Amino acid sequence: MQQDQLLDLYRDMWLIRAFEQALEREFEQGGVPGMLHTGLGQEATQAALASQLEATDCFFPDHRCHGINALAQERHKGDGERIMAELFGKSTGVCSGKGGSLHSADPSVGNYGDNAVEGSYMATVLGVALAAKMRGEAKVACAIIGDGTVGRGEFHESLNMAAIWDLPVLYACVNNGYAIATPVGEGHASADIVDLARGYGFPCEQVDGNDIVAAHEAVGKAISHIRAGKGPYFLEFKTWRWQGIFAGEFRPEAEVKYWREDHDPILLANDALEAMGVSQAQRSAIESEQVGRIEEWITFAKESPNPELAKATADVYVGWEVASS
Amino acid sequence: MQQDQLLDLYRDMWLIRAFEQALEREFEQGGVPGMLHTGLGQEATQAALASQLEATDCFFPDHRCHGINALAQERHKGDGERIMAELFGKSTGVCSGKGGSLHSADPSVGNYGDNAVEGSYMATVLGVALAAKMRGEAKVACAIIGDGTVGRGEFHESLNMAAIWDLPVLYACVNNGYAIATPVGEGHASADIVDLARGYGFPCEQVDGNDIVAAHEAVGKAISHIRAGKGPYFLEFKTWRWQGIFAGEFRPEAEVKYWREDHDPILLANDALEAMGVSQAQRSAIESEQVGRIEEWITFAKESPNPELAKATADVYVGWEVASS
Amino acid sequence: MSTSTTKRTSFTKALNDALDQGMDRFDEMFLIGEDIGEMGGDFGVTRKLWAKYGAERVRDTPLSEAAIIGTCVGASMVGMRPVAEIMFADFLGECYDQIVNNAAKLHYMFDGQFKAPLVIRTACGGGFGGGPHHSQSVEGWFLNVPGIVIVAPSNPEDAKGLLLASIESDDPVLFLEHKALYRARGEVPTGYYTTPLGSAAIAREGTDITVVATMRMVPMALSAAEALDADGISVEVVDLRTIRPYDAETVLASVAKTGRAVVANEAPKIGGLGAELSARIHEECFSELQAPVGRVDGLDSPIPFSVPLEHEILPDEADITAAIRTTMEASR
Amino acid sequence: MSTSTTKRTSFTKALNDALDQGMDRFDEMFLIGEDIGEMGGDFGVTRKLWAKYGAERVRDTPLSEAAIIGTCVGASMVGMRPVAEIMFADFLGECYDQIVNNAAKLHYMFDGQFKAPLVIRTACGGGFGGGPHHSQSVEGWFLNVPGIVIVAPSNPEDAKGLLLASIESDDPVLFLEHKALYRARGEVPTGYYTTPLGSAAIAREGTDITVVATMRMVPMALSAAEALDADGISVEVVDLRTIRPYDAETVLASVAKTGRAVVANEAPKIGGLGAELSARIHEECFSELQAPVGRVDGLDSPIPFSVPLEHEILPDEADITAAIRTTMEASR
Ligand SMILES: Cc1ncc(C[n+]2csc(CCOP(=O)(O)OP(=O)(O)O)c2C)c(N)n1
Ligand SMILES: Cc1ncc(C[n+]2csc(CCOP(=O)(O)OP(=O)(O)O)c2C)c(N)n1
Ligand SMILES: [Mg+2]
Ligand SMILES: [Mg+2]
Repeated sequence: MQQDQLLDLYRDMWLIRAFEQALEREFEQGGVPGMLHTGLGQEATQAALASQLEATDCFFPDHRCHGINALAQERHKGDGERIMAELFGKSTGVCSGKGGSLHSADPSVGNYGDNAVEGSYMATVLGVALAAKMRGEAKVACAIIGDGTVGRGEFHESLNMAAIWDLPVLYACVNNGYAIATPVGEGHASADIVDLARGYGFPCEQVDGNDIVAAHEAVGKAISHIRAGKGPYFLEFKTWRWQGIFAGEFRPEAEVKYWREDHDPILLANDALEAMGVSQAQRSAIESEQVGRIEEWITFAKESPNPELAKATADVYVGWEVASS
Repeated sequence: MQQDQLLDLYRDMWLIRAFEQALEREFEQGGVPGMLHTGLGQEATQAALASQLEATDCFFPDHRCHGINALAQERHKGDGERIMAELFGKSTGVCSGKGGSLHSADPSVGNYGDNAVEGSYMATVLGVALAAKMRGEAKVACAIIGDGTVGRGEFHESLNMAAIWDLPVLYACVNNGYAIATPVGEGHASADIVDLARGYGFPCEQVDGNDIVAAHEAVGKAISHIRAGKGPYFLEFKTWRWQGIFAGEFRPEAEVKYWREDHDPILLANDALEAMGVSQAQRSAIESEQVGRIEEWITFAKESPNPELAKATADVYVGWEVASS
Repeated sequence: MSTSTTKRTSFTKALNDALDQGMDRFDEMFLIGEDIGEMGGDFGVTRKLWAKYGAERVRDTPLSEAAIIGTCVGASMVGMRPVAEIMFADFLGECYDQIVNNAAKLHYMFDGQFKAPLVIRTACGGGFGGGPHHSQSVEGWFLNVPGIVIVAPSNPEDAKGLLLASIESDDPVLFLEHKALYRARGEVPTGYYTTPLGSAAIAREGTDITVVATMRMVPMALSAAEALDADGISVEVVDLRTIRPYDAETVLASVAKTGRAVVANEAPKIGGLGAELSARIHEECFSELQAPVGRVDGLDSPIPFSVPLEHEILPDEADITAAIRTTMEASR
Repeated sequence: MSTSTTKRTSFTKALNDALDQGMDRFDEMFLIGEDIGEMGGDFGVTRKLWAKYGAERVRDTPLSEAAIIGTCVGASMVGMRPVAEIMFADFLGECYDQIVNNAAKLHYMFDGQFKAPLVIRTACGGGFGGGPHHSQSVEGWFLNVPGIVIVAPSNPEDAKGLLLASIESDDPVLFLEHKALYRARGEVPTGYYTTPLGSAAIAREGTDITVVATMRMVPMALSAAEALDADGISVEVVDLRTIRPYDAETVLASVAKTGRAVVANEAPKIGGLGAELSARIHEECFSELQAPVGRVDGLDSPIPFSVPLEHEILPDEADITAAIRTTMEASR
């Protein structure tokens, strides 16, 4: 990978990290309503996807994809702060605060929205892909699913249908080792999700989701395959999430140390950049730049107004008004 | 296989054939309400299963399993005619006529009932198996599913859960080549269902479902495996159903000829018996005996009374009465 | 409704015509479901469309109800107009999440950025010995779900017009086809026309009592009304046609006129459509009402296989007649 | 209820005690759900039970809602008493078929040969910014389904007694736990006791008007009643406790006494529980009623993430108070 490209991805990863860390802080201070799941630790996987999906593609983010959502917004429209505002439930958010963390969408940047019934979009993605195929568009339709979400029956229905119809679907499985507190190997017949996907007969690949270079390359390969009209592709990213459960950290110390210290995606990229001769100062500048930008987004979100109350019953139906009392 | 055993199975297969043929006739004459799906052509698979599942085991029959249901009833309680009566909706039926073709059950012979939402019992079977495991019973819990039914998401949820919990489940997939009129290879990523099942890591095997010797042996092997506490087993029986669709026969002539003439399970068994020296007369006697018995069952069913009207609202709840008007 | 020529047509063929004319008119429309292609569907509603429009637009699927509806949702998010067939309404449980949490909510939760202009056609209702999993009336499963439109025709002309209106609708539509009506015949305009969603029809005018009915209960109510005419009871029959959002205006105007009402619906009574209509009528016509609103529904039970038992469970013309008489007699 | 000593206990802990005492008493009982084991469940209701009863009887599962309920159905068919946790009620769409077509029907369709003594516990309701998929009131999804029991406690004492009664019940129970009530505290008997299913409670006596409420609407109704006392309006509050089959007798007796009623339920109005109760009350208390039954419900909308918008959608004490006043004023 060229230095420029790696620097871009490094910048993207820092955007995610800064976003999620600031968000966690604000959440703890009570400014962010509802629940919060962060993508901390998964920045490389997210940046690899976000940097290669075009605005005309489609992705269904999962509950940890604030980072992907923000990057897509930033890259295609320059308004990543609207993802932050959505998380604060504000009128300036991408869904005017009606969706929140679990339902942020903006189709103009390819973001088709999370569905907090995790994994239901494994079925939905088929329709976007089918429409693209029927219309002869070279669109990639991507479903981002956690390892735990693979437990859903829709996994089978979706992979099977994508296979028989040769649909342009990219399954991006983010295997961070756990579903809440359940280890992937206890929840599934195999800790390697690709083992469950192989039977459908399309390419399945595992990649180190914390190695931005490897992850980026794998995504590129998968997207080329799909755009060439060769049908679905399954990618499993091995990664790890920093966030524990509400009770705190539940994973073995050595495991925590490995992932947070020895195999942190940003530190790994940092090392790679250093090896390429990018100076510490330059790297730090990227970090500060992104941290600073995110603080502006936080301010923007906080200062934005709540949606007008009339919004509450708007858009229940297209063809009917719903009474507001 | 010993001659005696093959003769028993031959008798079983004839019971199914006679049952279904008489039933088809009665259905056409308007005496059987609702819909009808027959197991004609699948007698070897059905006999192989029915002859080896004990009354203390459990099976969930599918919509073509009148034959299995009747054999189980006959073998364990000697009252196969109650399956026929159920199909006529009569009070003497195993469910007093409340279940019919698609919901005949009698747990005392191991028949846990079809669920006409095809495949939902792929989930239900887990519970019976889990209970057996928790109680230390050597029960086999068997789900009989068509190839088409494999499309259901529950296929994945069930196989995955059976695998992680090492449950005593026998998946008996009756691959008769079609779901209604959809060829198995068009409905699924693979025409060989075992390809979809292998990822879960327990034994999967394909067998000629029209070869009673092979089918019987495969079932025996699977049951031994399960009874030995070694966890789930997946069997795919390659077979073919005689019944077309409501519009009639839709499959290529050569295919029809192959399955109905060259590879009919009863003719195959007939040949095997002949090779063992069983006379034509002896074989014909079995046929007439079973045909005769089934005609008695038909008479029994026809002459049985309808359920009393008070049954209509009985047993909605265990703990409450439901008003009958 | 159009002024085109009409033709005597079955309910099934009227639906088939609607699909045909819709497919012809809307490039974004496609059909999807189990064996709807060459076979033409379990009830023949899609017959010949595969041959005419091809396997891409008349798309057979495996038994994957969640994926079928998921596919419709996704396709409709990008502007397609999918029409799914779920063979029996009883199987909607398999795709309940996709309908309730996805189709019904996405226009709202994503702040109007997506629409879900999909139609889910499905065969519902009992009366043919189909047993507990092939006979249910499922409108009650979706009645409390904002965002979904529920359409329920009672005759061939409406079936066609309402289906075309459903295809045109930008909201997700659950389109209920009562199995006992498939063979009903009537005059149906041959051209393209739509019958407005959310609008009830006065199927018969009357002055003494209003019967609000859906699907198969409409012909039963009409027949009951004819018979009661001889006894000097003048029955107005309102065919609700759209169950959600329903046409309260027409219903309430009729009851305001007659001062009495019976609601007739095939599903079990408790928590059913009859409850909603009864509550609404009582709320809004409290002072006009001369007797409490009568409810005619199925008994609170699954539907048994045995035909005589099924007959016990499901409401019929005699039940409607009895409810009308009771309501007339109870009037203050 | 037992006469044992009581202790001030949270709703969550009362449920936890019920599960603990049930597990202790019934060998056939087991718990199943996502992260209910070592973690103790998303809301902590199963806390410490994994340590006490082991992983066999307190069983973690993957995200496979259909398989979770399927497992419960199968296990209950052979006499086990499974208690499932579906983390959020919104996810019941995933296992709707198993509940409606399997659990609710099997006792009936197999002619009494099987029972389904299972309990599905689930966290429902809004008010915490959970957004459209973590805030729904789902009783309306199941109200029209014969064979299912729906239980909905409003306070810690009932929560424990009703959960133990649900575990003892031979019918399948959908047990609704309103998230906003988890932290509610109250005196709870420490021993084993059951609170009967199908039986409403008079939460407060009054003479002018009856408010029938469920779950979180009960404390709101009580608070409204207290405030209205000052204005000389005496409000009787009926806590329905079991939503299906519901205790019509208690409800109707109360309304017969007061002559006025308001029904309060958090779910959307159309086709909701309020409709059923309103219809029933009108039918049976027609001549006693001095005004139409008031309905207090959520607006006909999904639930938005934004807290102020959510507040617009969900009913609250002020809405109950307003409905009581309107009903009082409308009285003839
Ligand atoms: C259908 C469904 N079941 C359960 C949940 C509750 N839930 C939210 S996230 C989660 C764990 C998901 O695990 P995984 O897919 O591995 O994602 P991760 O949080 O590890 O990134 C669960 C059980 C849900 N949202 N949807
Ligand atoms: C969930 C569900 N979807 C659809 C149907 C309607 N249906 C009944 S049988 C059948 C085909 C099943 O095919 P297969 O499993 O291969 O069984 P076969 O009839 O070939 O033996 C279908 C689609 C059903 N009963 N349940
Ligand atoms: Mg995970
Ligand atoms: Mg088949």
